[in-house]
Amino acid sequence: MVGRSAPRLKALLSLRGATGPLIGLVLLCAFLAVATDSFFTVRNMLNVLDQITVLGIMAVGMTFVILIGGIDLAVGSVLALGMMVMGYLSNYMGVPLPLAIVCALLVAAFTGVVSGVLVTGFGVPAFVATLAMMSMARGVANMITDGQQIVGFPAWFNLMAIIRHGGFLTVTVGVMMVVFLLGWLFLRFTTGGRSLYAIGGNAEVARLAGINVKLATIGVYVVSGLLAGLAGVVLAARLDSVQPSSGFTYELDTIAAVVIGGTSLSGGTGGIAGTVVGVLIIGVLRNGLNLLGVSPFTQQVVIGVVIALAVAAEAFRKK
Amino acid sequence: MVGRSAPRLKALLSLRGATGPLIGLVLLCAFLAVATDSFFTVRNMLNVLDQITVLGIMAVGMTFVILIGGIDLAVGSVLALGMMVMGYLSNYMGVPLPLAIVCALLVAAFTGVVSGVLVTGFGVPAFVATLAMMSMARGVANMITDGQQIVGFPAWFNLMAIIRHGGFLTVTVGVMMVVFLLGWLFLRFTTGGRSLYAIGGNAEVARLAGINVKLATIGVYVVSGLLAGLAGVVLAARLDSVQPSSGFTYELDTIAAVVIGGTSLSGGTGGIAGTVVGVLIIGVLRNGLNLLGVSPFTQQVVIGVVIALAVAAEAFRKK
Amino acid sequence: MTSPSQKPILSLEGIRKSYGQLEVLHGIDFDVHAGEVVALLGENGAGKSTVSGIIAGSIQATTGRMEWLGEPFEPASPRQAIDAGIGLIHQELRLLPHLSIAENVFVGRWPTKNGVVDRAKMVRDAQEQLDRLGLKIPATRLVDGLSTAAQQLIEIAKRLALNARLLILDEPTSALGGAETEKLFEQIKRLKAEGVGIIYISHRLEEIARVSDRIVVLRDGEKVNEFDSGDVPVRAIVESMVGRKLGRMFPQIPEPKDEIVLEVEDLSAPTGAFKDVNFDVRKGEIFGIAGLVGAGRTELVRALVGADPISQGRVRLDGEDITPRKPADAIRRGIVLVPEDRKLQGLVLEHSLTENLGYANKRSISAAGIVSKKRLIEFAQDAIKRFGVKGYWHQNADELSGGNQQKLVIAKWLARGPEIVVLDEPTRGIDVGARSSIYDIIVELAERGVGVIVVSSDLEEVLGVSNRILVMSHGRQTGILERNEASEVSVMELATS
Amino acid sequence: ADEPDKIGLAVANLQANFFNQIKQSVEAYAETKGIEVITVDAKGDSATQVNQVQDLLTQNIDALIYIPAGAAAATVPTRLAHAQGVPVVNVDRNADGEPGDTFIASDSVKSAYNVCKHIFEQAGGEGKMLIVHGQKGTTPEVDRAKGCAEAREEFPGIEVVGEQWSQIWSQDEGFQLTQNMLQAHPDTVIVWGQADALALGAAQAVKVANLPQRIWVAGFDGDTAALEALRDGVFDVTATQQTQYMGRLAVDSAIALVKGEDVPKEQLLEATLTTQDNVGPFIENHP
Ligand SMILES: Nc1ncnc2c1ncn2[C@@H]1O[C@H](COP(=O)(O)OP(=O)(O)OP(=O)(O)O)[C@@H](O)[C@H]1O
Ligand SMILES: Nc1ncnc2c1ncn2[C@@H]1O[C@H](COP(=O)(O)OP(=O)(O)OP(=O)(O)O)[C@@H](O)[C@H]1O
Ligand SMILES: [Mg+2]
Ligand SMILES: [Mg+2]
Repeated sequence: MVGRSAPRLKALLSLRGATGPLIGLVLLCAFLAVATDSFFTVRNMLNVLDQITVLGIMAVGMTFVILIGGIDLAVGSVLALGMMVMGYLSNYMGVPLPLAIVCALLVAAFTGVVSGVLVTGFGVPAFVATLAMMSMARGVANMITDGQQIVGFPAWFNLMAIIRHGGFLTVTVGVMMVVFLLGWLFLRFTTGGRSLYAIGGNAEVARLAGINVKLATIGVYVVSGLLAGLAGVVLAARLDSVQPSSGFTYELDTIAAVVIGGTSLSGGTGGIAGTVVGVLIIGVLRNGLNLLGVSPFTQQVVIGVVIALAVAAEAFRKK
Repeated sequence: MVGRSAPRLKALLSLRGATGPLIGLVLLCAFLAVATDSFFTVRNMLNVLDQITVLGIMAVGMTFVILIGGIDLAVGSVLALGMMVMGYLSNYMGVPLPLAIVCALLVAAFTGVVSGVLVTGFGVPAFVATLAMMSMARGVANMITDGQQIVGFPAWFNLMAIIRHGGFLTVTVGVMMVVFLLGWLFLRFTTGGRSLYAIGGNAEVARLAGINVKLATIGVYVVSGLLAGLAGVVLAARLDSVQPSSGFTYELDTIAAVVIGGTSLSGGTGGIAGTVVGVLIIGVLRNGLNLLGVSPFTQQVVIGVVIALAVAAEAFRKK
Repeated sequence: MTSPSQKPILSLEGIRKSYGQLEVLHGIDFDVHAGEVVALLGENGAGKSTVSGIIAGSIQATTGRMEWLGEPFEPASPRQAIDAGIGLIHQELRLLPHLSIAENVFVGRWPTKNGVVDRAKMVRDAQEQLDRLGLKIPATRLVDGLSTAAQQLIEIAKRLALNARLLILDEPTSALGGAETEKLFEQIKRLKAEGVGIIYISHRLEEIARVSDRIVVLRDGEKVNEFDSGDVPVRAIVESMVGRKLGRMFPQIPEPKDEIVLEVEDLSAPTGAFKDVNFDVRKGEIFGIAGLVGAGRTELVRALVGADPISQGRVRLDGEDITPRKPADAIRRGIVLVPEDRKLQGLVLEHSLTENLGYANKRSISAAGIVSKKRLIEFAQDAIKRFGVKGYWHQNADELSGGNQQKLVIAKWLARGPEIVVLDEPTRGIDVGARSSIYDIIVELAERGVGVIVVSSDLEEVLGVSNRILVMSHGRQTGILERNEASEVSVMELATS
Repeated sequence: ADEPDKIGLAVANLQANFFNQIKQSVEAYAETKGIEVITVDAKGDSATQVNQVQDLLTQNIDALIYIPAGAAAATVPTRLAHAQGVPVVNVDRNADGEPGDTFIASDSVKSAYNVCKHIFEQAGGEGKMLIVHGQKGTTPEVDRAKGCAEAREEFPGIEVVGEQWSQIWSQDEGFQLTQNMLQAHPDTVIVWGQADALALGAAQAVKVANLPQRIWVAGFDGDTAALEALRDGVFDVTATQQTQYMGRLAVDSAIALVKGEDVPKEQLLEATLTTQDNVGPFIENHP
């Protein structure tokens, strides 16, 4: 097993832009393993995995968006919209929960269509289009129940986030890993994925090379919306409730994870492997600071310093 | 007066990229004037001016940052840091308030030095550098009083935000107008201002043309920090108190105002006139929706729609 | 002219430059005197731009000495060089699209009055420079949307306005037509008379005899020859550049087949950049398109491949209407364009050669949408070798010299095995050796029955390779000349009518 | 069982003075008892809070003091703690699905009723009223609105002419919302901000508006800075929640639960109606 996976691992690690952050992650883990008793335990590692599911799933969609040189500020709100649609359909309308989940994903994907069309068809900069969508999706999410939370889902729903199959893998973590894997395969091994790099590198060159830039752009926002919706469902399972205020300012966390992972905001470079590193850095950092018992305000300062260091290290390494 | 200011007004209005939003602003005002009794009164106009002071001051610094192709996510936190430094020095350390204000501004400017050096010296992308600074500044602001607010400033301080000199101009609004004017003059008429356009257009071209890009970049973040600190002082005067939670998510509002005003996030185009329009759109929109008694959730949807429309209109006009 | 006893204004001694392990300049020495034009020649990648960059402060030499006006000189930034009186016209266009022409001309050195930018003076002075170069565009216009040639002229105006004592022109004429080139030479003459020293870099060797007083030839980062007169036979220059004897520049042009592959009927652009264009291209024909700068040739060929909209007219391939709406339509039918601006339209500069080659050749590197890394790399290595690109598959495109970037773009499109190839200024910035190899490629394509359309501002080139030549003027087609009736005079007549 | 030596404290949002005071009280009081407190701040996000509670449990805390974040109390943190046999003291909010072993809170409905009743009486039992609500749909917003509505039933002369909701309970919002509502209704005589920050903002807006009539401003919570403002006459009345006592009670309850002693399911405290007359002692010593 180890032998076979080594080249793939190497390919993962060699991904441009993520080496510095990866070193940062390793150092961080090493430090925490020494400084705390509880960090380097199976149980805590599994906790960390649990804790990054929502961020991880959204970060994959965000990676696509940022790769083509765009940005998606709406993910936090779309997450809330998705979970509210799911909760409303299942608990107020009596729709079976699986079907309600599908509808929630469709609604979330639809927000991506709107953002994408605003960007490609109306020439609205991605920042503004998704900022507008952020406000709209949050408003609609709130209107569904007039700001109230919804509780009372079937027991199996919450259990998806709790039961660790085979002793370690909850369904929600499994979903995240599948999303990581699919995203990685897509970017590395399909022409569609390569097209995103071309678009991000130079949209005009991509267009002249016969790539349908508009369609790809809309597609990318749809995927980002869809994954935000999926993250909403996962979060609902974790919390066993849905509330329209969920996901507030998650867009910044998500973008930060992607950028820390070496995907450039100007588009064209980066990838999922880096994003996984970025997500882990944020997850481990938060977890570790809690385990160290660092006071909340000091945590903010430390998080800022570590983020700056991780990215500066990569920039230095390149020189 | 009217005759003399006409050409300047024209120059302002003809500013590239802001025409669409300006039309949007006029339509918005026209609609509100018809739909409510109270919107189009001198007094409400003065209220709107009061309400946009903080956003307006920060938006000028943000315009500079975005013009060179950067971004500053730290402004909201730096605002809080600035006001806490001021409050702490004046009410805990007995420093006279004017001196405390100067110190607050220096600290705020210093955060800009840090962000700027991270960007230019360490090659950290602006998004990450200022995100890190956002977290650090918020943490430090909180640590100063362990999260508590500070009240009890001299009476004149609050009066700066209240007394309307000449029947209409509070000191705080005056400060904002001076900042607008200086920012506008700087960008349009000085070599320093023109350099920012060159850097945003293409940093390498600017460098080859002999512009000190690094210094200018640091300078821009310093100004943005400084103005965020000034906005903090103004907010403290308005609220007659300071608290470390102030300015939360203001960075998004500020960036939105600048971008709605036609300054491109990729740098190189835009200006203060557009930013003023953007700030007014946001200010009038919020004021108007409250006057109309629109429920908060519907407000979110409406704000999103209006932002998208204002910017899409500009994009369409260009075609 | 120059007297040898006079001290040089600039002298280089043992200039070396390395990028990591790789040394690209191995000790360059030469002098430039006041009022003298030194031609700096060499193949693509020989190191000409690197030397210029070092003199102009945008690149720092690893070792070596420079003297400027008798003083040791080691500019750490472009500013220092500019302040010292050295101006560089870059090989690549570097203008700020969102600013006015005037502002581009004076960027970094805005004229001021009372500490305030003097816009009126700026526009006046810029307009004066434009007039000198014969560019009839108001200086207040934005650069965005101007043609490559116009942009190159602005780039030149930018440096002429410097009032420098030494001017480096790195391929100033690569996008210019004959008339514009003449205007430039007039300016060079004027500057020489004013005692300005000039370093002139070009791959158009026929220009060299006309402007230069001295020739310095580089090969692979070394100075291999220096001629003390500009009047050296082109053949001699070329041979010292490439280090071997060279055959004819233009190969034998094959006769096209009778079968018509491409028909263009009444084609017009919504912008009016071209109107009612009619022509057809036969199998194996090399079809030239000539005209003055701004004649609308680029717009025409871009429309032909679906890159720009068409308002009216039809394009037929093998008799079938295929009027393209988007680039993919044309590419699918085997019509490809090598665009005129390699940086903005041809390459993703921050990506590797391999990636760049892959973007236009999905079919060759993937099956059912799945990319095979191995096939991708093999494909790229093969294309790099076949088209003589000097570079490695894993290098980024922006590490290549300008000429090699151009070859990479050509390689990217030809590797598909297209049916119709459109080349817009295919040899812009390409050295003589490489140029003749591109002509060989063109001829080889024609021999295989591919229809080739060549747009060029280089008259000699269009005349040299084309079976027939379409001439355009102000967006209209003014005539189609057969090979035997085409000459510089007949083409220019139509181009200016 | 033994005395606990490590307690986890999961705070909803330290930016809110109310929570911050409880946190400080818990930490200070626990220290006197020789108990270590590990504090985490969810910054208002319930998902973050679930993560943090997981991390607290990893550190083998003996008891959890849980101040739920988000619009309403989430069940999961309590469930997680119970799964590990850790007793939970819910403060301020409680989840129906998985209640804490004890629940400590102010009686919001009753206290809001008292505040409104007082201000209605002050205003002479009639006039126009503005309400600046907290974040719409959250438990405190709903309860406080409910309490005031009960008081309004007794005062038919009071007419609510404007209602707006804040997003993050901030002073700035209180200012802006009130300013705009006063613009639409300049003959208002009562403004109620559902939290002191909102009330302070509202008072500032009233000051700026410079209207001829006396406008009464009420708040809620009894934040430390707000009490000083109350003393200085910036606004008129608030309900002081017994944050210090809540903190101490929470620690004591946690100790008792760990020891296996009986603790009541609910420990509701009255928030004290506070005006300029009785504010003095509260500033010296917050209850
Ligand atoms: N940043 C870089 N990293 C590595 N190699 C470089 C870099 N820049 C240039 N080179 C190499 O240096 C050599 C000289 O390049 P230069 O651009 O000076 O050539 P040139 O003579 O101007 O060619 P051309 O005629 O094509 O413009 C080339 O082999 C090029 O690949
Ligand atoms: N020197 C110039 N003076 C005025 N307009 C110009 C000039 N150069 C380009 N233009 C503008 O560009 C348009 C057409 O440019 P286009 O690039 O299609 O021409 P072209 O024939 O391909 O020439 P080239 O590619 O050599 O610039 C013209 O209609 C004109 O508006
Ligand atoms: Mg070169
Ligand atoms: Mg052309």
